Order: sequence, then C-alpha cells, then structure tokens
Amino acid sequence: MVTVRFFAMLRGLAKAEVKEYEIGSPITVGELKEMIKKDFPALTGLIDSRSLLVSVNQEFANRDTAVKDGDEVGFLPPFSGG
Amino acid sequence: MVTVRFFAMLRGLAKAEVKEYEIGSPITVGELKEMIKKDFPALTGLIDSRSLLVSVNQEFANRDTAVKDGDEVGFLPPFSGG
Amino acid sequence: MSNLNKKGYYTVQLVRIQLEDFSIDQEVKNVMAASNGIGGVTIFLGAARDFSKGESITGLDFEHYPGMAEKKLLDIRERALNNFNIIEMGIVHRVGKIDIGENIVLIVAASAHRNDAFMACEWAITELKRVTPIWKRETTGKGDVWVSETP
Amino acid sequence: MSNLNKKGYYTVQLVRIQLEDFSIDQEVKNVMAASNGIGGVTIFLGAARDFSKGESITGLDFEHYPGMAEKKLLDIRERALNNFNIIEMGIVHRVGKIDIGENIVLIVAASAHRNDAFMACEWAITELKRVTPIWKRETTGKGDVWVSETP
Repeated sequence: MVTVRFFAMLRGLAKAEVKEYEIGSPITVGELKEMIKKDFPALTGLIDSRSLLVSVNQEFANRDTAVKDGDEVGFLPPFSGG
Repeated sequence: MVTVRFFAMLRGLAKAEVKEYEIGSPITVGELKEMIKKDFPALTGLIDSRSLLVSVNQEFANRDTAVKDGDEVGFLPPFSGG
Repeated sequence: MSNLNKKGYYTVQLVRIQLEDFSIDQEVKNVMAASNGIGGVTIFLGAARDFSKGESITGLDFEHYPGMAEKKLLDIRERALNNFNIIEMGIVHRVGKIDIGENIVLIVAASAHRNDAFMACEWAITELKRVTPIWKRETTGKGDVWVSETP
Repeated sequence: MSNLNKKGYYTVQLVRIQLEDFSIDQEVKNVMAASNGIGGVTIFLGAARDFSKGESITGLDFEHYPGMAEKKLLDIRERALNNFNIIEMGIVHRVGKIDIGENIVLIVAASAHRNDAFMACEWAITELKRVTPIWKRETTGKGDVWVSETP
C-alpha cells in the first residue's frame, strides 16, 4: 500500500487528506500522478504545475523517483511558512 | 568658562574628569588641545593621535571648530560600545 | 521538551514546531547556553501583519507536514552550523490559528562576531521559506484563502 | 519612561541608555505597537563574551557621555527611519558593570518585509559602534583595561 497525503489547498480540492493505493511492483512518481489525476480531476491543474513538489518518505522527489509498497507520498503545494 | 570633560582612559591618565578654562575671546579646538597638553603631559600621545575625537557642545568637532565661553568640550578616546 | 544532542546530553530542544506562542528571551537564553563565547546574536521574528498584497487580513492559520517540516528545520540548523561561523542556532515556527500582531516564526543565530550571525540568520529564514512544508491560510474579506506563493 | 513623539502622544521610550537589563520580548512589543503592518523584525543582541583578542574576560564595565550618547542613538533611529524602508526602530544600550553572558545592547528593526529590517538593523549596530560615545572596560587577568579599538 502507498499512502498519498494531500496538504493545504490540495486537500481542499481533493476533499480528502489521505488516499491509499495498492500497487504490485514499484511505480514512478510520474505514474502515481497520472493515477491521482484520474481519481481527483480537480487536482489536474495543480499536479501539472511546475510549482507542485512531491515528497517520498518525507524527502523531496522528482518525476522519476520510485514509489514502492509502504511508501508515504506527499503532494505539496507551494510553501508559505515563515 | 570652558568645561573640558575627559572620558574613559583619558580620565584615568588625566586623573581628572573635568577641567575648566577661563578664556577671554573664542579659541579653536586646536589651541585648546595645546593648553591641555601643557596641563596634562600624560595625555599628549592620545591627544595627538588621529583616533581621538573632540566634541563641542556634544557635537563632533574638528581642529578649527571655535570654542567660546560657556561651551562644553569632550575629549573622546576611540569608542567601544555595542 | 528535550532531545539528545551529539555529545549525549539531554538539552532543551532548539528547533521546534508548536501551537503555543514563544518567548524571545527564553529562546535566546536556550541558544546562549551553548557557549560563553557568544558575543553577537541576530534574531529574526516573523509576525502576522494585517495586509498582504493589498488585501486586508484579519487572521492566519498555519498547517505543516508533521515529521517532514521538523526534519527540514533541523536540517537548516545543521547546514547553518556547517556553512557559517556560528556557535548555535534555534528555530521555532508556530502552526494553527495566529492573530494579527502575534509571533509566527523565530530564528536565533549566535556567534562570536556579529557578521556571521547576520549572514546565518538571513540565510536561514530564506531557506526556511524555500524548503519547509508549511502553508498559510489568510482570513480576508473574501473568506479564508491559502497563500500559494511567498512574496 | 516616556517621551513625546512627533504626533504628540506620550509613548514608551524606544531609544535608551540604562543600567538595568532589558527584556527582548518587551522591547519588541514596544516597537511593534507602532503598526499592525509589521511583518518582519530583525533584532541584534550584543552580549558579554568571555574572551577578546585571545584574552580571557571575567567582566565588563561600560561608561558613556551622558546626553551626547543618547543624542547619537536617537539620531541613528531617525536616519534609519529616513534611509531604510522600515516602520520603527528601538535601541537600548546598557552601561555600568555587566557580567559574562549578560545583555549589552539591543537593536530592533521592524518593517513590512524582512530585507529592509535586516539591512537597517545591521547598519544601525555598525553605526552605533562608530559614532556613539560609549567605552568598555574589560576585567582580565592583567586587571581592568579600557578597550581602545572595536574589532
């Protein structure tokens, strides 16, 4: 199982905080993004935006980063702390 | 009367905090320095040093600044606040 | 709150995310406990101001990614200690609801001389805004809106 | 302690020389009372460290030129407000005997955005050291010595 976490405006648009996916073999962050766009069409614009960051197990990841069973993936809109 | 005030290491070397001078007509800071060197030979090195600042009525002055009756003149060794 | 530092002593936790307000005096004291050689401390305090991009603001609400945000702040402290000539650094960020005028974030950079403290402090707040998963929602006349970009 | 500001209101005195210690939280609060538009506050704290130029120090004693020193600090605040995009500035300098680890000087620069606060704060402490008639005497193993030059 892969746990996807949505934050801030993404959570509001997805109307969900967490979404879990059963995956057989490892996939890439890019492949996971396509799955999420299908399940949450409202997120498409943000997920395709260059300003969206993705984390895998709380480290920054890119399109090609592998996601395997047990991983936690964060979908992170632009930060505004400080 | 002109009131000369010595601070920090100058006060220690002069063994005085204040020295008063009766002057008839206005003199320059440079002339006052010569009077003080005569009265306090221990101050000669510091008074001739480029790092000594002089104030007249609590504003920075230079060699040519006029000193007149009633003025307060400060002899200020290098600052070390902050 | 305490953590185990490199030397194995329990110490006050200098890097934290918390709901409660903080005292600048207390945080500075915690950082200065690191050494009697500290002569210059540069502090940045971020506070909740009443406008943003021309819009009037009546309150803020911060959310963070628990675990990851703390890790990023600890990492900023580590990198500041490695890359600047400072003795210690503390970072505290509040989350949850914050009223106008209240404290949001505090960076304390302590060094022997002030130049290093200024450089490290300014770097750390810039880096915090860049890499820390924290999000701000502003309460405006138009309702509550997530801030999507840091100015 | 209060003074009459430009608008004619009695306010807390933001620029002072005093024997007693100060609270950073209180000074920041006093400065932030100027406006709800303050978003960034940069603070410099100078503290008494236990060495200077390789020499071990056990205590400090500060002397100032009463009247002139206060005037120079007020003048630094005025020039900071005129030359940087800041909203308010506070400056407090202690005099008299100060122990190792204790506070000496505090500069609080408050602005809408942090860059201006950093620039004004760093300028103000540099200017303070340059123009304010305050002198430091260090207690060392060789006795009490006046510090003739600021590093």
